[in-house]
Amino acid sequence: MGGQDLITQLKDHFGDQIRDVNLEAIDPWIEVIPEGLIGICTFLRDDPQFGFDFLSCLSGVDYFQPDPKKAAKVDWEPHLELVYHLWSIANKTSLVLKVILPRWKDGVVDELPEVPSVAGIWRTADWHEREIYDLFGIRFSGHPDLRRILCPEDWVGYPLRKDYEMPVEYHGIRCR
Amino acid sequence: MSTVEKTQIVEFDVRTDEMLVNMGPQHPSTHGVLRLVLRTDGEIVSEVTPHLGYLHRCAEKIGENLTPRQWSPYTDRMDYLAGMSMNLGWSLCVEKLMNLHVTEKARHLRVIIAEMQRIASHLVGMGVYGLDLGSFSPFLYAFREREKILDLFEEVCGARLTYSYLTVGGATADFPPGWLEKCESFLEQFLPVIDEYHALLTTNAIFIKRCAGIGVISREMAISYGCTGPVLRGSGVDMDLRRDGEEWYTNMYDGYAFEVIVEKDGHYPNDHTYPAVPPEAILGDSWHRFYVRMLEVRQAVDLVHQAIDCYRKAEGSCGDPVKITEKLPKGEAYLETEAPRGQMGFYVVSDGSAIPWRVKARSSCFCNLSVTSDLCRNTLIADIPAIIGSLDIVMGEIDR
Amino acid sequence: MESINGHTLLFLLFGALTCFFALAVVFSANIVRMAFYLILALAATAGLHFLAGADFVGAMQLVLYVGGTLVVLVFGVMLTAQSPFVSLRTAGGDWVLAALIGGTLLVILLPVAFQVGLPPTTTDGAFTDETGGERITSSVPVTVPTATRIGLGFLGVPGDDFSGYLLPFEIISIHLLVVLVGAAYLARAKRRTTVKNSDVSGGS
Amino acid sequence: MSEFLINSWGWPPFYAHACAAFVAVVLILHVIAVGAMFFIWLERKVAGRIQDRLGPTRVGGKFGWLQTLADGIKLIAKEDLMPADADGMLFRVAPYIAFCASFSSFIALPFATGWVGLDINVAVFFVVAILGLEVFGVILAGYASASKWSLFGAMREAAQVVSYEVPLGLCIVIPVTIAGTMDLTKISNLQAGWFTNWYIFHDPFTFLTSFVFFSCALASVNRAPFDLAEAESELVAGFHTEYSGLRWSFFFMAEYGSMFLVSALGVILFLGGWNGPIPLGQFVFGAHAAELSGLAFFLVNLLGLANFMFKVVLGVTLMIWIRWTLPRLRIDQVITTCWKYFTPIAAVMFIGVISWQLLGLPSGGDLLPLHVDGRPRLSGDVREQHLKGAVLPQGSADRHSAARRALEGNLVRVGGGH
Repeated sequence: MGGQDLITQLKDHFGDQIRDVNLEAIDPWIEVIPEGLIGICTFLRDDPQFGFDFLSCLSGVDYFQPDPKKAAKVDWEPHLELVYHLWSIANKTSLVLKVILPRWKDGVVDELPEVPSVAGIWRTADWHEREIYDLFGIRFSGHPDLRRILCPEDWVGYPLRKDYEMPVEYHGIRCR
Repeated sequence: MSTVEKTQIVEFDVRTDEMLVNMGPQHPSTHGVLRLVLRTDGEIVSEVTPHLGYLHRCAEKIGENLTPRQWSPYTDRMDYLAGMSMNLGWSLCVEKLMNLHVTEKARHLRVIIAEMQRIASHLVGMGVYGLDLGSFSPFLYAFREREKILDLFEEVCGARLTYSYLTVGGATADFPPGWLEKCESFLEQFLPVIDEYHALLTTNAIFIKRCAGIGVISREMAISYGCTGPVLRGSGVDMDLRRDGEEWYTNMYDGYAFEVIVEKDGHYPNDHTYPAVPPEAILGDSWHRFYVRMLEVRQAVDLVHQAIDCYRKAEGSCGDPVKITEKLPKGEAYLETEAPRGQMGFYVVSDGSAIPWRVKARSSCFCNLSVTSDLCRNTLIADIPAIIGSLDIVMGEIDR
Repeated sequence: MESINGHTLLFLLFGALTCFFALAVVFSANIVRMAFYLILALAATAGLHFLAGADFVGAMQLVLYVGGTLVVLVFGVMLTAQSPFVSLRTAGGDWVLAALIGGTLLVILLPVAFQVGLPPTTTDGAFTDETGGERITSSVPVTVPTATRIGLGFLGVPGDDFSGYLLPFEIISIHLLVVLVGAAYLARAKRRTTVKNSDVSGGS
Repeated sequence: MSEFLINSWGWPPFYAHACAAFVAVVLILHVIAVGAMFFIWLERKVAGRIQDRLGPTRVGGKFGWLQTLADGIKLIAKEDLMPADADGMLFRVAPYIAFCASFSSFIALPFATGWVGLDINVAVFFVVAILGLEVFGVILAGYASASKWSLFGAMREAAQVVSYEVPLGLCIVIPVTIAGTMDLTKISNLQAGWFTNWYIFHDPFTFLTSFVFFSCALASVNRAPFDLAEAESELVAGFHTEYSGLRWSFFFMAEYGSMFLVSALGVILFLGGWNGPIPLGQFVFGAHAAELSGLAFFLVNLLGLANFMFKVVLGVTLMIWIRWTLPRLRIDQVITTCWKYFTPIAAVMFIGVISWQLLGLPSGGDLLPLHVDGRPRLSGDVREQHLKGAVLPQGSADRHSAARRALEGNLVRVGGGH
């Protein structure tokens, strides 16, 4: 589907904001730097040639190996990954956008990494970003109403992180 | 120009203060444990904020410790009214990752099961919607037919609600002998019943008065909020993954003739005798969503007929499921399938071991429900169940 | 009273009920309870009307006062019975003033009530009409057709100089209608605000 | 009954009347209580049939006819809860108001000629008045249970009352104008003879009025498309959300009692009360069917009672049928239907019926008129005969006119004739 020339067109349009491209994977994806996310997403949605007007899914993946033995064999260093699955209703094509984030903002534990929110571009991102903030602890700047959505408001910790420890008790209920 | 002080009597209505009302989590018409905080002024609801998470069972965290075949029982507990479609979606996603093609017979078997599940799920959607609007009888008619489908499923895989029958590589067992004839006899006696439902609800004057023009979702709003399935098609967006989805999913349906149920330039694909669209109904309102579901039941019946013929012609095994601890190739895969309530997406990331690194389920009702706060602004209290009922949400799938 | 006259017994019962509930309205603090006691008081007066044989007027009392006015009154009371208005304590000074006025009115009414004389306790069944007064002596519940006579009195019998009360009735009902519409209009809260010209043009 | 006690047993009149009244009240209460129990059982069976299932079958014998008794015992055994910050007194009193209002209007409801609690001359007006009180039970219950849902239920009930009572009143006035009296026994007796004498076939206007009446009756009883005060799917259970056990059953009995009453009222006003479609009395007893006495009168009344009950049960079954097929209307739709559709229709019907009679157009009654002492009785002359007898005593030549004397004069039983 001519993915290659679309990507080259995208590259020369945005240049260094696209850090990496991988078309051989089962779902070809391009990696984008957080700062350029808003610009690229609006372009991808509005440009008729791309026309990605439908954000199918926004998911987070935590690349961190808790136990040291396996950590040695792993070929990536710990980071958080945001994966945007886009779909174009007109052209019936899909594209995957990835954003690599440090696990904690500039290394300080409990300091959540920042990403600009795309809720302005696709309204569905509003709830998806709240879920990722709730389960992964990634702060989305510019999000209309960033609160926990699945866990109770006063829950501590971010459950889907690999190094997450279940609290011993919550409001008197034993959890572990 | 000088602003001339002009005293003018500004008239306000009788000031009444607002009331915060909790509709849910225990409420007869919120389809499970959904809590809606309504800010009402008398009967008029000025703002709705849904609160979720009451049924959150951390399915995705558990998915990081189980192999794909062990995790499939978790998938059919997500949308417990359409368990087969969830299993199908998860198996296809893992097969896409492993690039594993199932046999021809298994493909047709999957179409039969998926479309029968769609009929059962839409029957629940229709029956419960009648209940939300206050008429009790359609609910029982719908469940009478659904019981028959559940009996058929019970014969196939032993379970009535949470099947985990379709797995990676095909299905755990083939159809028992005589099952296809029973299935066909069910479909024969089901056709006149559909017209009964139309007479009972779709063309009922009070039903139309309660649904038409209520909770209108425009085309752009539906796409922007990521609504899918009957909610999207009810707003006139011509998108059905069985025809224009990913190639890995659509080749399951190639060789099948079916029309996507969506209103194109004013009318629906009229290959069957349907009741006409009433004048009050605006494209994208609750009535249209309900109507799309009813037509999809009709479409599913045709599809099952075609699938049964193809299944009889195909030979070979009905698909041999992979080993429980099958090694997954390194990489990631995302696949969306057309579940009865919308597009159910599964995303699996594997690091080469038998247990996936990350598993994510994209729920259709999650996005469909996100529309409510925009939709229910200054409606009446009686409209809230009408709108939420038309979205046909299942809390298990939303909270995962 | 050698034997209990059913009629007086019921009359005393309904009279006591009316007075009791009327007092309850005055003494109760909760505004919704006041409305409730008012309903019972007016229903008891309807009972009195039935006792007096005026069944049409009794039913009218039930329909108009209890079924009509008080439904709207309770409706209004419920709307406003939020926290500030629920308990209306009357201050000390008002009690004295109220007692004073109430007392004088009572003093005037009591002798008038007794001049009418207690309903006779003779127990003969038939109506006696030679005494000229409206004497209800029988304790058999009265089933004389009052509605027809009220109707005719209303319309006036054809071919007779006495024309009925229809015209004044119509005038009063139109008048009441106008009063109601006026009240509804005045009830809408209005505030006199100074609005700058730009807002006015922009806003309209 | 009371004369019997006074003459043969020599009781003092007061006790006799008190005892007669007591017996009458107990009789009525039992008729309605048994009726309500029967209707609850009927509703379960008819609902079952409509929904393609059996309804109660195991409780007590073949058709589960003891089901309602079982419900009653369950409700009595259930704990009577009361929310903490509910208004205690009002919360307890509300169900009894609704119950008394719906049951006390049965005093004026005749089951057959003479079989009536108290033959009030303004029976129709009395029944409508008492029916209007039932709304207080609902409103006070809604307010007193201090929960937001029941407050909504109460508000809706109040709004609904304001909107359906006008058309209901108008529809009731129409048969009253035809009959010329508000006494239910007379209205029903005037519809004797063939079914064409029934007021529903009197003229096209009354035919339509009966349907408007039936819909407003549904609204007044909170049933089917108008059951907004207790809308399960929106308001949890509307005004009786916080009630349970015996108090809840009082609301339940009140609802079925007023269903019985409203359908009985409709039957008497439009469907000829206790007169069957064909005048059996006329065939059997010939000319002097009107003046029967003793056993014959009792038998004819019994037949009349059977007719009346059959029609009432038909009416209630229709209500049940509508409830289990139609969805519920929204509150603003109910109010628009009542104000913008029922009231104008009822008004037009009213004018229609009046002009129909003034112009003396042929009415249903003229097709197969009942022969009263040899001469076919025409509908028109019923009123004149009633008028002549009531007020105009012969030979009053003094200064005041007869009417004024009748009004201001003492309570004279003026001439015979009614």
